[in-house]
Amino acid sequence: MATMNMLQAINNALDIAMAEDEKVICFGEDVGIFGGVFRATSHLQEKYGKARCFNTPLVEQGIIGFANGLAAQGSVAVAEIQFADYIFPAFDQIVNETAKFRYRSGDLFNVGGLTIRTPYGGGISGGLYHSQSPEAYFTHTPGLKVVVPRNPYQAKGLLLAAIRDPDPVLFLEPKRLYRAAVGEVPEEDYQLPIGEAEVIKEGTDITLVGWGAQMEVISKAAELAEEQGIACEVIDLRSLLPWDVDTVAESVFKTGRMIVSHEAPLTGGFAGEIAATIQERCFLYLESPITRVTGLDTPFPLVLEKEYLPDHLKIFEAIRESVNF
Amino acid sequence: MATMNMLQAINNALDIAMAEDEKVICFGEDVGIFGGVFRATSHLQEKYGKARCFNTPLVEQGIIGFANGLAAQGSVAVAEIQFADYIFPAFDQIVNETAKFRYRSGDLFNVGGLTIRTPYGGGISGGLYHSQSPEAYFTHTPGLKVVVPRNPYQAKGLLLAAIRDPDPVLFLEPKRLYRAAVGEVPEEDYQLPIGEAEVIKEGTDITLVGWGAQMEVISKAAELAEEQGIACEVIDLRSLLPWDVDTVAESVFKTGRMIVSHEAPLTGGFAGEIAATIQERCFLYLESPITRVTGLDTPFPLVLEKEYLPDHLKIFEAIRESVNF
Amino acid sequence: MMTQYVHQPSFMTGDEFSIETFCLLNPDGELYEGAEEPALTREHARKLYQAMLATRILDERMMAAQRQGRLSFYMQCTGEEAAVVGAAAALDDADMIMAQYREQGALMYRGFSIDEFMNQLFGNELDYGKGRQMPIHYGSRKLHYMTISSPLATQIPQATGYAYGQKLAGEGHCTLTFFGEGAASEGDFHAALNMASVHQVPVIFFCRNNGYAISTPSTEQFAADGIAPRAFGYHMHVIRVDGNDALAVYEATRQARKIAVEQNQPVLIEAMSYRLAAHSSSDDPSGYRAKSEEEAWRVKDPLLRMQRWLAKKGWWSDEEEATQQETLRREVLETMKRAEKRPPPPLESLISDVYADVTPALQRQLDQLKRHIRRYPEAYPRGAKSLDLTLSSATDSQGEA
Amino acid sequence: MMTQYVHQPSFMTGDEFSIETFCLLNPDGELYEGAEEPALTREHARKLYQAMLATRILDERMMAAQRQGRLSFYMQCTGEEAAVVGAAAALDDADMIMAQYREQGALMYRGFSIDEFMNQLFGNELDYGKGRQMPIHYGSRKLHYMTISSPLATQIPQATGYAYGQKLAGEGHCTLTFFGEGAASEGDFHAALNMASVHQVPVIFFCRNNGYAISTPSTEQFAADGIAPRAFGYHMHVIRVDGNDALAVYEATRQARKIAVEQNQPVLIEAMSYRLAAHSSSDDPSGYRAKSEEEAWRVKDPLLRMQRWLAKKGWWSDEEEATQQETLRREVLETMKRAEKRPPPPLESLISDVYADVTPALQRQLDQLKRHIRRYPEAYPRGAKSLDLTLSSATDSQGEA
Ligand SMILES: Cc1ncc(C[n+]2csc(CCOP(=O)(O)OP(=O)(O)O)c2C)c(N)n1
Ligand SMILES: Cc1ncc(C[n+]2csc(CCOP(=O)(O)OP(=O)(O)O)c2C)c(N)n1
Ligand SMILES: [Mg+2]
Ligand SMILES: [Mg+2]
Repeated sequence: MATMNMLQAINNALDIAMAEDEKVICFGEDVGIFGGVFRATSHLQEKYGKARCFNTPLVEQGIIGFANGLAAQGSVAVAEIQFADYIFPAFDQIVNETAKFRYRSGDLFNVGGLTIRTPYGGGISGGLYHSQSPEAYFTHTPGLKVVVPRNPYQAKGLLLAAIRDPDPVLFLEPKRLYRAAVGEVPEEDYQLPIGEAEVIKEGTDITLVGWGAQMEVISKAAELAEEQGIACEVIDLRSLLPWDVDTVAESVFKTGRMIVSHEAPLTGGFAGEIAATIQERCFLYLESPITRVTGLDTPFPLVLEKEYLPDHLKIFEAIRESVNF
Repeated sequence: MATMNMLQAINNALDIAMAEDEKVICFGEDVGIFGGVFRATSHLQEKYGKARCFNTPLVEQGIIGFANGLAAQGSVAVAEIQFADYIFPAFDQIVNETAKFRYRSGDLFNVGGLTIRTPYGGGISGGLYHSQSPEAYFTHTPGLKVVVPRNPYQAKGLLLAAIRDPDPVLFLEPKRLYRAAVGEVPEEDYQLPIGEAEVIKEGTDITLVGWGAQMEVISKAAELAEEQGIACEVIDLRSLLPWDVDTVAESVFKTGRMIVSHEAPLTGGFAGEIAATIQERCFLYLESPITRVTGLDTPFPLVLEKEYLPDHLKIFEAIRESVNF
Repeated sequence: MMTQYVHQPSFMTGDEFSIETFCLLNPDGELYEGAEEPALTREHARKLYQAMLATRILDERMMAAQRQGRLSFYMQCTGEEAAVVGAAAALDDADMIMAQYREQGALMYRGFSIDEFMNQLFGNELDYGKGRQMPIHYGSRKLHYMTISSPLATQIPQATGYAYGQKLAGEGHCTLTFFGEGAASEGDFHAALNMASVHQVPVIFFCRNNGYAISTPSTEQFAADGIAPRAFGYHMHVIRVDGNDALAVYEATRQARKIAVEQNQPVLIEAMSYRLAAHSSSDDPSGYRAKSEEEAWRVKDPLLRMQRWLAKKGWWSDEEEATQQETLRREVLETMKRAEKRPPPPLESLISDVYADVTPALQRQLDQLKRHIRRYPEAYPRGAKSLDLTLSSATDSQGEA
Repeated sequence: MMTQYVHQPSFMTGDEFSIETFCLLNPDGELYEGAEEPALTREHARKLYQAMLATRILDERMMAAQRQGRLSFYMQCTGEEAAVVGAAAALDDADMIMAQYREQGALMYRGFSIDEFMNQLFGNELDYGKGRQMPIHYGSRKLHYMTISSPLATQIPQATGYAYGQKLAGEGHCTLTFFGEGAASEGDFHAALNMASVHQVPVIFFCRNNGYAISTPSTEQFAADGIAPRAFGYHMHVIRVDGNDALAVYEATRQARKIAVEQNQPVLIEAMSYRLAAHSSSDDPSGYRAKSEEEAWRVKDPLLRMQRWLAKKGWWSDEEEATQQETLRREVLETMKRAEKRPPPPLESLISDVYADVTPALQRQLDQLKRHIRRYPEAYPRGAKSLDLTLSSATDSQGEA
């Protein structure tokens, strides 16, 4: 065990993956000698050479196009998009190509070796273009897997699983926690399962669901509720596509109430999918409407970021309303 | 009144808009002399000249980038994307630029003059890349409006409204109906409201919600249900962003049951948003879970398209299940 | 590169230099003066021509079949057979080809059988693509031919990535990617060429400049003298070649491959040709171009040119031509009959290959669909067949459980 | 263009020609031999230099303020003032400028006041952008300066579209878009230049080639001799200019504008310069480049060169320099103090401008937020202030209704 922040855990996972398999190749804007603007790829070029860890030109559609081809060839491509806000120029390569590669070729070819890492989320005074949580744009895309870790331990185990997964994975890193989240992380190789949610706190009164950086906020809200005698069950989805309906449904069968929270805008956000699925699965068990606590239906703001974000107080209020429904 | 198919109605709307306002400019791949691969822009170049109706090079990101700039300048840009499946290279220009132009500049600049027209949907043996219904990728994007007509009359009135709307509009045209849908259309100028759903059939037992080409399928299912004595209320959303929650909720207050249907895959589709919103608004009125009848969570198939599509029989079965819940 | 300093402002436009077109055979199939014949064996040259011929005949027959309503859609390579087959013939058979959609000639050259073509065109149970893509979206793993994808230009940066992997693998292979002059307008084109030159990737970018992108003439696609001068923006080797001259295409590609594989450098080839047929079976060119223009190009038919050259060498005869044509036509027709009768891919193919393993959620969706089809087999003849349901049997009538 | 036919294959790479760099002033501020002074009046030349100087000083002060924690983020134009101000000075003030983010000098030249800069930097209630974007995302409708957008290169095809509209409007205006050599790798760059040349659009593409994109040196950004040779791919007028020579930039842009406006033709300008400072306040260049490299460029400081030329003309003096610097520093500091004390934009600005009119759904979201803030004013000091809530007052403690 070692104490690591999330960046170190990610760096460590990449290091292990590259050391183990020379087919693993990391690239993206500024990931070479500089180690990435957040330093997630620090020292990898030094250790594994320029051929396996390198800067690309500044072109996201090219990075993912290149990555798709590289993965189709049989390499294990780990591409970094500098900020999730800048993933959209690569949207066509991801949604029309990455996601459909295996299916359209009848499994003659696949890009299962591809992992796309990208930092997402707000809370860093980043404004419109350094704060977005674009997960819902990808969870509507069969063929992709979408994974989001909440802390350093999860980040390392899930990233190693993503890199070795036989399907392409979009790995969203909560950048607000890059340095803020610190924890014990095994130094050796380990993997955490993709597709399985984790119940991180058990409770009987209400189910709280989220992922990534939002788990911290949700846990804080759960503590506030606890003080009021409300026992919350807290679930980290970890994997949004596919997502673990069973674990969430089991919880709601027990609690009869659910709140889902994410930073992205309400309309069309992934909380809608979860609410729609659970109201169907758990219809007769629901004691109050499923509530979504999310960002507003606006672009991400800057100065009024605090007001915009679905923080612990907003979730706590939603819990109270749900329980008092 | 004249009898028109949907293409003629669209062409007629463009003609009226261009005749009325010389700032209206139509462009896209093959829209010039050829009039577009579906002929929606037939004769416009002839009538209004090459400067106002022209072919662009084959580059969707360029088409929308150009359109954003043109609209910012004060022109009324009507850009065609040849198939909705090919809109993704322009995703960044639409999601990061079009949608956020006014907000980020504090209304110093806006691209409200922009309308993006594009044919979407299946049922034409088009396979993965000529069948997609990408609406949910855009309904998660505040700043955009998303409109889908279901017949020629709607197409003309909504397109004229979209072109003149002060906000950028993504206008999705159900290409399966381009020639198949024929109806009476006023020859003169008229507009239909954006943001308002239309109750196209009243009923008391269950609410059926959809948009675009799916309305035909839904109406057929409603007829089957009628034969079994089930009175369906059928609602065409027409506008997905913003969408008319009040009209849908009013209906569900009355019927206590709802089915939403779209061709796009289930997970992350717009039906999820509708279900999530309505279960919250109408919680105490719901007599059975809200059901979604949609495409499978796969890319769009070809040979087994009939099996994939949410047709009238699948909707009819869902109605029965809902009513018998 | 050291730049020179000047003190009078002057603008360049590209008119300062010109890019020539390399050709070896004139339309009569004779070598131009000063031209050198590439070192092609009789066998190789015949194989090249035969693939061109087979492509032409396949295209003619299948377009006719499409018109008869036997096929939903088709696209011809007609007029561009020299460009695509000539290029394929200059590669190692294990080099990867990543094509756009109009390059069935390259696949034919590599030995994709008429059966294999037909299975894809009819999307039957033997189609490698499991009936998921429209006709002409071929692919073959064993022939190193990447499955075609409709979104234009996406394969170009993918080719750069693929070739980068080949370079690291160190087995001396390269990737050749075909694309049209229209597709070269996409952002992916720029990304691909720039990344290839920066990362020194053994990839050949082969542009078929056939004058049109559907209805859009190349004059409305770009303002420059073709695609070739774009190479200068990447300091990339470039050659322009007469795309109707199979020998010149072969030789240009052979040399390009040497540069790619031996120097780890990308190369751009622009083959000048003409799309003699309609864009696809859905298109009618009379709306946007003159018949006379088509006629002018028809006399430059790449097949005739190659055939004449072969005949002059004594490597091909009129009789052989006649028998081959006859045999090919028959084979196409017979194979087509077989292929169209084959059953469609099984219902399970709806959900397989979305992921490496079928997810439980997808399995549930399929199970539900199966239950539904069992209820209404007449409405889903293909699904019902796959489930072995007898269609005439007593099934639920609509609305009864 | 008629192509020539050749019968020997030969590959070009761009080495066949060279693109020269236009410059007028040497580092000592003297005209090179044979160089002609542009027709700049004393007023105009002083205005140009003063904008460069003001930009330098604003940048120094604000970077210092950022280091003191008064500002969240900052980006300097340092080293590139000649390029951006020189270009702006050659335009008509009503021409549109669509910049990347490092071109505050152009805005300074057009008369954006220090107050206006500060209001944006601090995102206060007077910021035109209503506190929504990070510092340096300026915009001004009255000065025809498009609000900056962070996603790189998106403004380039937008500039093509904007200028197309200007051409139709027929008022003789053009658009100039600035971008870095890094941003020029994006697909949008290719789209923009190609569309501009095909549609004959009066747009000037102004590339600031400053050697780096964050840590990525231009050698890892492209393999060619800079950005300029890309113009040949579009048959576009192109000129390369010494970006540290304000006079040369001015003259090149002036002539480019003539081509754009009089011939309706796009022009590409590549200004060779160097990013003397860090990429932004979040960056530390010592991780990727040598101090010595920076030093070598520091001696080519564009301000010095321009100042020396002005001094030689008798249009500027050391005393003026000293007073101006002093005045500017004071103005920046005083204005900053005012700006940082101003309240933030009102809570309503969270939902306005998403659409032309606030939608009922957004109004409901805001109303709900207001109720929430009233419950917990301490947790949202800005929102509470906007709602005129007294923070110290008796508010609900957590969790009590
Ligand atoms: C991204 C994308 N945009 C548009 C289309 C529709 N489309 C299919 S083929 C074609 C023209 C392609 O022209 P070119 O690249 O010159 O190839 P050619 O057909 O001439 O061989 C277009 C616009 C597409 N398939 N993909
Ligand atoms: C689409 C996109 N990708 C990545 C970034 C992150 N980013 C901001 S500035 C920058 C480097 C830009 O370099 P260049 O264009 O040369 O401009 P310079 O900073 O040198 O002026 C990068 C990668 C971004 N803003 N947008
Ligand atoms: Mg073409
Ligand atoms: Mg730069």
